[in-house]
Amino acid sequence: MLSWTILIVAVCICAALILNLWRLMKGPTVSDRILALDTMYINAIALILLYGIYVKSALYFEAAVLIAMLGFVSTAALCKYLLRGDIIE
Amino acid sequence: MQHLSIFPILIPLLFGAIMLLPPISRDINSQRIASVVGTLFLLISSAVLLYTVNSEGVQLYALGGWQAPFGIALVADKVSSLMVLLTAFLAFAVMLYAVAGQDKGGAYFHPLFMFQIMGINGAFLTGDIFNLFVFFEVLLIASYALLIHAGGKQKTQATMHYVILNLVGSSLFLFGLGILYGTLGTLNMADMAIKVGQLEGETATLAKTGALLLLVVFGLKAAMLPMHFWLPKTYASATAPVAALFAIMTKVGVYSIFRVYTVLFGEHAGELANIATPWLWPLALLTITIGAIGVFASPSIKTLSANLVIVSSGSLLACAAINSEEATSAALYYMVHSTLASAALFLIADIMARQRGKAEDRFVRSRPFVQPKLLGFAFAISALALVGMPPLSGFVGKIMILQATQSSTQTMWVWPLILLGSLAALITFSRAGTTLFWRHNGTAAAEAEPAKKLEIAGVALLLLASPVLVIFGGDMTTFTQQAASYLHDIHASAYQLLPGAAQ
Amino acid sequence: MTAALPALTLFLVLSHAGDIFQGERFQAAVPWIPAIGLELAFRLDGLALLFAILILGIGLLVILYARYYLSAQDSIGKFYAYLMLFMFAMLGVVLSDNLIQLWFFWELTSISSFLLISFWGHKTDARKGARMALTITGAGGLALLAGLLILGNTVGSFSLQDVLDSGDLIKASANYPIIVVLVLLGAFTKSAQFPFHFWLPNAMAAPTPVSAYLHSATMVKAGIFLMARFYPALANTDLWFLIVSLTGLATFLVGAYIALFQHDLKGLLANSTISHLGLITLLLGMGTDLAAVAAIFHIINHATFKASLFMAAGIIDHESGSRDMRQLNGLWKYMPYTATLAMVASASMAGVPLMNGFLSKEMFFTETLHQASLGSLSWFIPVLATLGGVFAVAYSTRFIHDVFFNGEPINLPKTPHEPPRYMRVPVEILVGLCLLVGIFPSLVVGDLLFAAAGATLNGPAPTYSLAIWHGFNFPLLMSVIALIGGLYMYHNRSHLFKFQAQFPTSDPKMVFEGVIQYLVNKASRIISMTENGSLQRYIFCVLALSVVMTASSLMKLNTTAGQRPEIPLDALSITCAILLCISALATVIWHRRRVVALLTLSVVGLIVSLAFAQFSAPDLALTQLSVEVVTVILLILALFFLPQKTPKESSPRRVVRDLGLASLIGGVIGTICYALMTRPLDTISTFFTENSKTGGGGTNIVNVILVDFRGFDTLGEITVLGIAALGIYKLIARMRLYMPSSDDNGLAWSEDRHPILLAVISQSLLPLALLVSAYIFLRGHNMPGGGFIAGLITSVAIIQQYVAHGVEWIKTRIKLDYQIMIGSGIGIATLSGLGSWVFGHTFLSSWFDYFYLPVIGKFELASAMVFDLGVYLTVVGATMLILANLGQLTTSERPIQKEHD
Amino acid sequence: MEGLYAFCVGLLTACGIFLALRGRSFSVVIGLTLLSYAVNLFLFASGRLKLNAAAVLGESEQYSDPLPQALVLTAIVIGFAMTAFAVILAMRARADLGNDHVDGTLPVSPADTAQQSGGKP
Amino acid sequence: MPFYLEIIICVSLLIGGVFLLVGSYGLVRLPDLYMRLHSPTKASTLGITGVLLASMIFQSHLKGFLSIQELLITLFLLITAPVAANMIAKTALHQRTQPVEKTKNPELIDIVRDRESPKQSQHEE
Amino acid sequence: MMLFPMPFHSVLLFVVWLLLNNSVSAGHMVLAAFFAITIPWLVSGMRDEHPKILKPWLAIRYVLMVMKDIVTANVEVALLIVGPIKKLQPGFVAVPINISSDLGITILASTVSLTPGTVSAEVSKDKAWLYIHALHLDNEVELIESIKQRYEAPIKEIFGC
Ligand code: NA
Ligand code: NA
Repeated sequence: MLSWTILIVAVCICAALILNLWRLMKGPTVSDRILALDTMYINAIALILLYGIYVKSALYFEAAVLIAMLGFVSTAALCKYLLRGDIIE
Repeated sequence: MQHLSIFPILIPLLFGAIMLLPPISRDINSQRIASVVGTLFLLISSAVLLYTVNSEGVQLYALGGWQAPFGIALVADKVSSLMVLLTAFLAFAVMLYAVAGQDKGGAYFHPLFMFQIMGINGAFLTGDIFNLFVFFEVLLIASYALLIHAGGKQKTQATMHYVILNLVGSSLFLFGLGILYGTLGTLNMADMAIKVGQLEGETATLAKTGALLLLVVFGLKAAMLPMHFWLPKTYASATAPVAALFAIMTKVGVYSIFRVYTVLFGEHAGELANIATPWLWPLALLTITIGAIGVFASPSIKTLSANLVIVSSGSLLACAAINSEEATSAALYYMVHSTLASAALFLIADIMARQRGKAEDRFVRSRPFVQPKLLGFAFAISALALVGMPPLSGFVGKIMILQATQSSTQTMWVWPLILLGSLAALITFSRAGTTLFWRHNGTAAAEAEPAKKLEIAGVALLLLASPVLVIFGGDMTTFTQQAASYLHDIHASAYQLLPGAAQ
Repeated sequence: MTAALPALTLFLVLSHAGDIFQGERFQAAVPWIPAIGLELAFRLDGLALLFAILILGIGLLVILYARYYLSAQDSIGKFYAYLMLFMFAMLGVVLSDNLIQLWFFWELTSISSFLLISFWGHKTDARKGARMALTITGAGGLALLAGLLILGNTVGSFSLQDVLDSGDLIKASANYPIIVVLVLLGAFTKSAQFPFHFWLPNAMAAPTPVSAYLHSATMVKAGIFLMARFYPALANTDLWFLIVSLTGLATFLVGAYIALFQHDLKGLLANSTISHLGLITLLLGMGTDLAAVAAIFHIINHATFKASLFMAAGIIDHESGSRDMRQLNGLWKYMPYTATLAMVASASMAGVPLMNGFLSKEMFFTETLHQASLGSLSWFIPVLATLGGVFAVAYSTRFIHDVFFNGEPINLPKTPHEPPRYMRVPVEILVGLCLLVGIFPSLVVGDLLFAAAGATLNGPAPTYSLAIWHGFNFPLLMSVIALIGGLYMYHNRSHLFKFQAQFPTSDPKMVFEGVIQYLVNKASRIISMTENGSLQRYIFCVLALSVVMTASSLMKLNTTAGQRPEIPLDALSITCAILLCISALATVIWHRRRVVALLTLSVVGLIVSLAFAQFSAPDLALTQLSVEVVTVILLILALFFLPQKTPKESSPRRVVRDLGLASLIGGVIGTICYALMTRPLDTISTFFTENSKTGGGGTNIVNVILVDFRGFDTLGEITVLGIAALGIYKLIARMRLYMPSSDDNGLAWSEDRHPILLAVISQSLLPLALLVSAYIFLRGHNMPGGGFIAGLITSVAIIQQYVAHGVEWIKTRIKLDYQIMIGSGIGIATLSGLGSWVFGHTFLSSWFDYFYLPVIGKFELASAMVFDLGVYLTVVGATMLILANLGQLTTSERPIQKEHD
Repeated sequence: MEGLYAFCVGLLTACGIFLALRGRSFSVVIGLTLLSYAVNLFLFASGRLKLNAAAVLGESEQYSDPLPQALVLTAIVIGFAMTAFAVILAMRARADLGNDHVDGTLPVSPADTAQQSGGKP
Repeated sequence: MPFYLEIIICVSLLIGGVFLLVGSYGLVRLPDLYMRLHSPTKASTLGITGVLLASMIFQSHLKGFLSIQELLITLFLLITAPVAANMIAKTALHQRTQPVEKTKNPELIDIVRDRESPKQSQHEE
Repeated sequence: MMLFPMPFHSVLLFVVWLLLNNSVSAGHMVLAAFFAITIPWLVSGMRDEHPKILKPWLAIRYVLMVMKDIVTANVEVALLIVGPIKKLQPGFVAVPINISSDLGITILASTVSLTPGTVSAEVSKDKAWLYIHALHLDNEVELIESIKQRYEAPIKEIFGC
């Protein structure tokens, strides 16, 4: 059962990622693309955790934490760039 | 001294790190003292290393206590310790020059200089191919930073080209390393040399692609045609001590070619024996040609010296292509000679440029020098050495290279090129010298600064090497011959370095 | 003072003369550089003795002469230094007993003569003349080197004696023609043989003592010496005869002809020298022993009369201020004594009986008559020889008549008078010698000539008689024809001058410079075509070369796939691959819209990290992720200062070309990658797996490799990072940037510098992030993580503060010197490695142990952690030094200049 | 899987190289970043791909080759340092030379020449 | 693994998966940026929580002790998601991204962008 | 206070360390305590002054309430997203706020973003207005009221401002 569920969820996440990519490509505004990237980070976290369940390993947890932390920083920096140009002022 | 062979890497590293820390970091004078002391230490330890290697044989240093092929091993053999001593001597002389004032004009000159030396020495000493990559990067990044020392538009642009080309080169390096690891499963060069011989069939073909990629990378560093384009502008735009130090940089590439293509892919490599030769041979000759043309076309001394570096690279690559003990011996001698002579010329060019006002080091009529005799003497010596005229060291190297060609085809190609290259240099130097020293108008510029004592000392040290290399030419060539035969003897240069290697 | 040394040497040399006349030969050798066949080897035989006497004897006279010749402004010390250097080099040439050593000194003569010719370097003529001489003789020297090397290799020894003894071997060798041509090129260029003769007249820009010494007695004779020296080894073949004697004949005639038309005294003498050198060459080419004797004899005679003539010309120039024969007239009245001397020397040059010139010229004529190598055309040689003699008489006559008689001087700068007493002495001695030799030949030079001839022939000299009178014979007739014809020709010179004036005169100097300039221009064009300053082209070359190299060997790969079983595909991987590929392509397509390209690049980075995670490399995933973020931040920073859009500027053709190359390389790399992955591999890695825990004290093998097995790599790596930061600091320190006041759409920037939510949240995140980084740091040895990732996390957390609060805010709150962090980081890492020395282990040997403390329990301490701390500090320091300084660029306050100026 | 992986590496290489051949410093930097991704993946793959085999003792039954991973880690860090330097150098070049062309001089674009030679009506 | 645990894990996983998909679907489907902003901040947050929960239970079972590391990720996301949304909204406003026409109070947009207070501006009118 | 310049963070760090390590062993307790002390001490300089939590229990209740709201919010939004889009009535709303501290405003704004159908878009310069975007705006006044009642009031109470 678990393996089937994992498969289904994996398909869901894959679909989600593809949808994110679509938005990223489509735009139309840069903000849309940033939003898409930000969502992609979240889906990637889910993907990593799911993979951890799949391979029965806890080794991937830190990668998820890092994406959670760093994804935000890069989103914030991109937005700051669009707002102010200079991100460290 | 058990740790002697790592000194040439650790001394500059520690001195570099210390110079970033207070109190030394705050004061240029203490940095200068530290630098001179550091390079002096380096010189002494390199000399002791060479002496030890000469008397006791190869010094293996297993870092972290992990024996090769598992850990990284430093291999101080005659070849590498010679190169290290050369670097140390060059560094010391150039540093003397630099502390007279050229180290100003930007932050961190001294630590960067030290790190640069560390990278060069590391590249010479390491016996591990990935570690070689790391030290390549150390010396490259330090060279980038040193290149922009004292700023200026030309520097920025030349650095831009140099950096990006080398970034591409580094990528190729890693591709090559990946292929070699993926086929050989090891990184220690001695171990690789042994395993290469056992490769066959398609794995060998794959390994060959990797080896050839490395050749491109080393060729890029060594300014092999068609990858030499970066060199003239880069060297000509660099600050004098940096340009002088760079004289050894192309030699690192050449040295790596010798290491990799005589030890790894030399006679003993089975299907992969001598894979570099068919490529090296024409490219080396073309490099000499384009270098000689460049020499002929040079409008200024710095460009001239840069083009001479290309010529010398081409000659060394030709030696690598000949791939014999005599050729390697010739290359080693020539390497020492040309490094020091071209470094000296870069420094002399700088002193000249500073005394000629707007004309700088270009071959145009200008004001006379403040120190015509001193400069004339220095210029003449470096010119003679670089052209390869007696009584200075150039002729010995030249004859050795000529003598190293073995087949008549080789002779037919190498001799005319090398000799015509010398002629081109001779003509250019005579044009340059007569113009620079005798075509004057007006009087010496008031703002022109005479060379300082330390600067003269630095130049003198470098120039002095040339006659010394001739006077003790017998010992020197005996040494290079021994070093070369070591490099070509797989039992010495590979099997002996691996404690557990099956014979 | 200066004269003492040559005098002493001359004395030494002469002290051996007696033995040499007895047929002895002195040789001494010390090994020097065996690798190139060079040894310090000297020989003193008849030929060497003859030349040594010439060099030293005339040298002494020239030293004396120059003392009076040079003016007060000239640095006589420098002059003597150069002269001594030259003398030394010449002696070296003639005394060498080793081929390479001979060449060594040969080149030294070129160099020292360059210095002497260009002694008055402020004059254009001197510079150009010197350059030309150096170029020609230098080129010849290089040819000579090649010839000598082949010669030595053919013989198997670079010892001169061995070479001289192996004449037959050499002549039988296939290399013989090459050797002859190359050696003769050396000789001909040095001796100004046609067609290389033109440098010599232009070398007359030198001070006259130099001309007297170099261009009459010594240097130009070096070429002759070379031919004489190698005579036993190379001569006596048809090839030798053809080249040498025909060149000599041509030179003899050309020189003599041109000499007649010179208006410059020294020009006349120079061309006459060329002619006489041709004569000697012709003799050496003939291949008979007697011809060789004649050649040697003429060397002596020419040296004496020509040196004295040059000195006389110098006196005239010195005392009258001109060397132009159109101005110089009737000097007999002003300097009768000098005139007498010059007249005697000229007579010798013309071959008038009772002078030494006559004797050797008689021998020359005799030899031309006995020459039969040209077959039925052999009669040409004596006829042309006589013609040359005619010209010689004509220009000698001109030298005397046009200068000392022929009316009154015209517009001379000075009133001529006799020179100082001692300036005349050298001339007197030389002229005296001319007469002495001319009248008592065998008494004066008999022994010397005999010894020299013997040495030249490497055997006994032939029998000959040095008598003034040989009876009425053909040579005498030729001499008479020459004398009468010469006088006649001089008398009717105006016709000849008119005839000559029809031809356009071309200054060889200009031609030569023109050729060089043409070559330089050509070279510049080639260089500017190849090094056109286009980075893209340089990159293209590098890549094209690498693709050619790899593809050519990849062709031999029959099957791409290997034996190793492949991992089955799954939907997740395919999805990620799609994401990766589309994003990568989008990055390419949108690279001109930079922000968007940055976003797609981030996706690529993310997927690459995921790939690392999937293929069992958690450490890599973590590192890639954190590096990725810092890189993106850096690129965003850069975007502000760079144009935000790229204009479209590549032509379609270039795009196609680049696409072609890129896909070719991509294909090659992909193929290799696939081929590698599908083949089994036997690696050294099992060692790491087995020793990671027991030897390195950690369970995370990758980390143990990084800090222990291959800690040295890591040390290098953090050094790279540290250096990069320093370099970047240098770059930033003097940067003056453009700051756009609006974005690429022309929209003014938002006024909200520090959005409140971001500011507040960032403050809360910082301690959490630091904690995570501590966590990652501490677990690194056993689990994925380590100092590098921890360092990047810390840096990102601090950067986040910069983004949220700005530089000013941070500055007041945080006092971290990032430079010190880098220094101490590298220092700590190094010291942790040095620590092992104390225990007698090699650098970076690790140490670890497990401890037990109450409450806390069992824990591990390892030197690798200290090393990792160094890594951590360097990473934080470097990253922050880069970003914080970059951030400061735009603040109202410029970065503090830490420059030392 | 290996085929897909190799394809991606090849594609990244091609994309990176194409961008590195463009004339503007930003494109070049982006291209080099892509290229370094490709390099890292390639170097990593030289130890062969393995699933669920992290090189951490006790965490899996088999271990993937840890050595290439360590090499890639070093390469990533070095690549980061180099990219950082290149980025700032690009900025410096813009500041010093007035434009962001890698050659420091703007090429005459085809459009410009067309305008010039096309002439005004 | 006990069946009930497997059920719980599966359910949370499925919830997570579905919400993640819905969140991303909304990103594609919704007509303007301001509306799209809602879907990842919320749906995806819940989705990830579901997966985290499943992971937490699974890992706890695997290790034999309570593994609640994953809470940290939740904490991070809860803290950062609203700020990210806020930043993106600010960016969109700054860049004059127009909402769909039917959006209520469109007159607020300029005020929001300039961070004025609405009454003040009304006074000025 | 000298030991714990940021008491709330110290507690948080202590807990998070144990979370990260999945361990309550003595060794990790010691380490957790160590970091709970040193990290705040390190970063305390890097902070603006923020109000202290006066009512920790209320804070916990608030957190739990928000958690619950988040779940409902997500379900609601999910339904809205998959439902017919044409019926959605998005809109901007200006919510007057009278929390004086930045921290309070941030928490409020975050809560609003995380809860049903609303995203905080902006805070006015004078910090008196929170602008939010609602995915489906039925009743503006009601929404404002619920935000003020449900979230603003407890926040004010927790921080006492
Ligand atoms: Na800034
Ligand atoms: Na006259």
